[in-house]
Formats: sequence, C-alpha cells, structure tokens
Amino acid sequence: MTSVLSVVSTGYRATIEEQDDTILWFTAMCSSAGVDVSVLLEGNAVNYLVTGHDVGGLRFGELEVEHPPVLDRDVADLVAKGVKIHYIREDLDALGVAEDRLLDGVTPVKRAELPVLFSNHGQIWRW
Amino acid sequence: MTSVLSVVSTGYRATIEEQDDTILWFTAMCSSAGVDVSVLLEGNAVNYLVTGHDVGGLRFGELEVEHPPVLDRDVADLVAKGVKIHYIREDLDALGVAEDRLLDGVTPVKRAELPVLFSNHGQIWRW
Amino acid sequence: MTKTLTMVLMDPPYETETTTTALRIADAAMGKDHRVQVFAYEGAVNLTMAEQAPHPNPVKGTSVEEESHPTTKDWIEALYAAHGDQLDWINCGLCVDERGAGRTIHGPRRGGPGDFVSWMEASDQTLVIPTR
Amino acid sequence: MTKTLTMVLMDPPYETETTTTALRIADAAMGKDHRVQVFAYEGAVNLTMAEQAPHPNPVKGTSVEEESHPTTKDWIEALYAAHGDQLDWINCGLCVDERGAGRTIHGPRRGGPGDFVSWMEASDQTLVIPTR
Repeated sequence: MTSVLSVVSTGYRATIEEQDDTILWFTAMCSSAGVDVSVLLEGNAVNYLVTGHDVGGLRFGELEVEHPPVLDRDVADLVAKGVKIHYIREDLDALGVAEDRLLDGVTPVKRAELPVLFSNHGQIWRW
Repeated sequence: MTSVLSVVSTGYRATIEEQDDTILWFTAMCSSAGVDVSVLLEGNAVNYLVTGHDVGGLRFGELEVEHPPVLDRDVADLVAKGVKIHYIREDLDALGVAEDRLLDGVTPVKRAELPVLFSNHGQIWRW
Repeated sequence: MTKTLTMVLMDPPYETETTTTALRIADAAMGKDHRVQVFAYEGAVNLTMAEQAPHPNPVKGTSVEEESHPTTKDWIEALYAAHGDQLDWINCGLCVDERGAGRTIHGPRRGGPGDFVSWMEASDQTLVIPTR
Repeated sequence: MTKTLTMVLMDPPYETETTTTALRIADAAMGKDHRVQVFAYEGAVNLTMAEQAPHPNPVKGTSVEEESHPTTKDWIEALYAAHGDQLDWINCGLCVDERGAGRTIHGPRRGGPGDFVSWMEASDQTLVIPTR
C-alpha cells in the first residue's frame, strides 16, 4: 500500500473543544486501519512535542472538563504505535523551544529537506 | 447614540455560499436599525470597491446560482444609504488596484491615520 | 455595580479556541454579578443545538462515559444553570434557517440584528468576536 | 477510462469558499464520467443537513423566492440528481454526534475513518481539503 505523510499545519485548532487534535486523531485511526502513515508537524503544531502539556481546570459553572487535551501524550501514543513523527526544525526554533524539552523518538527535518521527505511518500495530506 | 466603525477584515469570506458578505450585511441591518455606523475595509476586502464584480455562471448539475454575490453593488447600496465607507490605501496598493477603478463616494485612509479614525468612533467592531 | 456586556460570537462548534475564551469571559463576568447577552451570528448558531451528543474515543479506547466529553451545548447549559437570570442568548434566525439549526437547548431564542442593536444601546460594552 | 477520486472536506457550511471549489471539482470530475467519494469530516458534516432552508434578504428587500438562495444541501442534492450513480458521500459519524447533525438529505451515509481508508486504497487519487 502507498505510504502517506500527514502534515499537521493547524496546531491547537479546536483542541480544547475536541479534547484532542482532530488531525492526529484521524491519523491514528488511519494507522490502526492499516495505512502506512507518518506525521509532519508544522508551525505551532511542533509544540505538541513539548512534554508536560496541562490545560486542566477548565470549568463552566458546575461543569468541569475532566479530560482536557494532552497533546504530547497523544503524539507519544502515536510513536508507541510505530508512527514516525517528524517536525520542522525552523518552526521549533521560531518558538524558542530547545530540543531537550521534546519527547523521545521524534525526528527533526529542515525545510530544505522537505522535498526529499515528500518524495519518499506516495501521498501527502496537508491539513 | 455612540458611533460605530465596522471593520471588514475578512474579504470574500463565504461570499459565494452566502450570496453576500456577512459583515456588510450585518452592518446594513444595524444601519437600518438606527446605528450611526461607518465601514472600514481592510486587506482583500478593499477589492469590494472595484466596480464590475461578476461571479455569475456557477452551477451544480441542474442547479444554477441565480443571484451570486455582487459586492461592489452591496457597498454602493451602503453609500446610497449614507453609510460612510473607508478603505486602507496601502491595502489597495498592495493589490495593485488603481483608485480610478473604484466606485464613487468612498474614502481612503492611510494606516498612520487609523488611530484618529478609531478615536472618532465610540465603538470599533473588527470582524 | 452590575454592568451589562453584549458579545457577538461567530465560530461554529469545534473549530477554534475562540468560543472557549468567549464563554470563559462570559462565565467570569456573570460570576461577578454582571449581565451577559450573547448574539450568535452565522456558524455560532450551531453551538446550542439540542441533539449534540458525546461520543466514545476509539483512539484512546475510551467509552462515552470514560471520555466524558462535554459538547458545546453542555457548556452553555452549564452557564444557564449557574447564572440563568444573568444570561440572555439570541441565535440569528436567518443563520439558523440556512443551517437547519432550529432545534436548540432551552434558553436561547431566535432573533435578528435589531435585537442586537437594542442590546448594544443598553450595554456598558459590546465585544465582537469574529471568525477568521 | 473512469477514475475514482476520494476527497476529504472539513469546512462547515457558509464559512469559506473552499467547499464551493471542492464541489466544482467533484461536479467536473463526474461530468467526465469519473467516480467521486466524499468523506465529510468535522464541520463539513453540517453541509448535508436536511433542515437547511433558504431565507429572505431584508437588506436587499427580497423575498425567499426572489433571493433564490441555494443552501449547501441543495448544491449536494443537485450533484446527486445529476450524477447519483457516480457519487458516494460519507459523514464522519462521531463528528455528526457531537454536532447533532444526524438529519441529512437522502444520499449521504454515516461512516468513519475505516471507510475512508478503504476508499483511499481503491482510488486513483485522494485529495485532502482541510479547514484553517
């Protein structure tokens, strides 16, 4: 089967309301369904790799959000499933995040290396 | 009553599906309801002032869109109602549009003049 | 002294973090005894749809109960439960029509820009929170 | 030779011009006898809601009939009418649940990412059209 690169370019889009990232979720479902899929995190989505996400405590009146999104955990779960995770190094640098704050098992890619990464996949889904 | 400046910063957002611009529409309704409202067109929305909009001909199967959006007409209708229309001159320049292509009765504002424009209104609604 | 805040929301449910922020502002204002009037315009009329239902999460392997995912109408129902006499909510009627979004929770009512104008005139402040 | 195109849509109705473009691509492809399979994800599940209804336009002073505003479900019904045997449409079921968007026109059916994967495997091309 063709290999797919799923590009998350909309970091933190709707993650509070959804309790997860809709694209990571879809990618995980496709992986479970047998797709040979890798992930590329672009823009603010590179911050998903920083360990220690915690948006707990949100509540409206008496309604507490019990299971807020934990995006580093969701990425780590993909790594554990064998999904390869790439991120754009310049986008991490732009946020001023040091690499030693990232979870293990993820791969930096420079922008100049993207054409090679793309050519190694049969389909690119850029979300 | 307080005067309002309604800033359209999302040019062409949903205009095909809506058959008009949702912010111009809302602004026109507020004007009819008695609000002292002016408009500032920002970004791509400055192109609403170029006469000759025509997106006719859209159809799906047997269904033709009979009344596509005509954004210059919608702005001209606001001018005719007495709503003052401003646009950001630099944003028009960025699109390479000459001022003689614009409909009559609209007022350019330089970015440096925006603070004065804002201070002349009691409320700013930036959409 | 009690103030009145009018807000316009535009984002559909589950699209941005904007609505979350707006509802937090509303909750905080009402928690300090102020009044809040929300005019839901365009996609925001879908926030209060009665038939919203939580779902399980097959990626995490959680059931509906374990996932415990509040929908947007749950958040707004919680605001009504906590501050019902301070909250007024109008869904733009024509926006409801074109979306087929007429079945809402108890609380929100149908209206139009004229209602918004009346609110604005009687409010201490008006906050427009657009979609992009 | 007939090809099969799979598309993912994500935008809610009346938010961008993206859906219009996607439906034009679908219409054009089917007009050349190709097959099109649309997976509506997230807000795009609202595109096919049965209770969408046109409305008058008080700014222009037009009645419902004069305004003649096709809703998004009208566009999609028109695609089914013109190319029904070439079009397949799945609404993401969990996305439908959390939006209360279960009442659709005839044609679209409920499914999940597994259906999308089956489509993708059997398609000549897959086009992801995200929301921003």
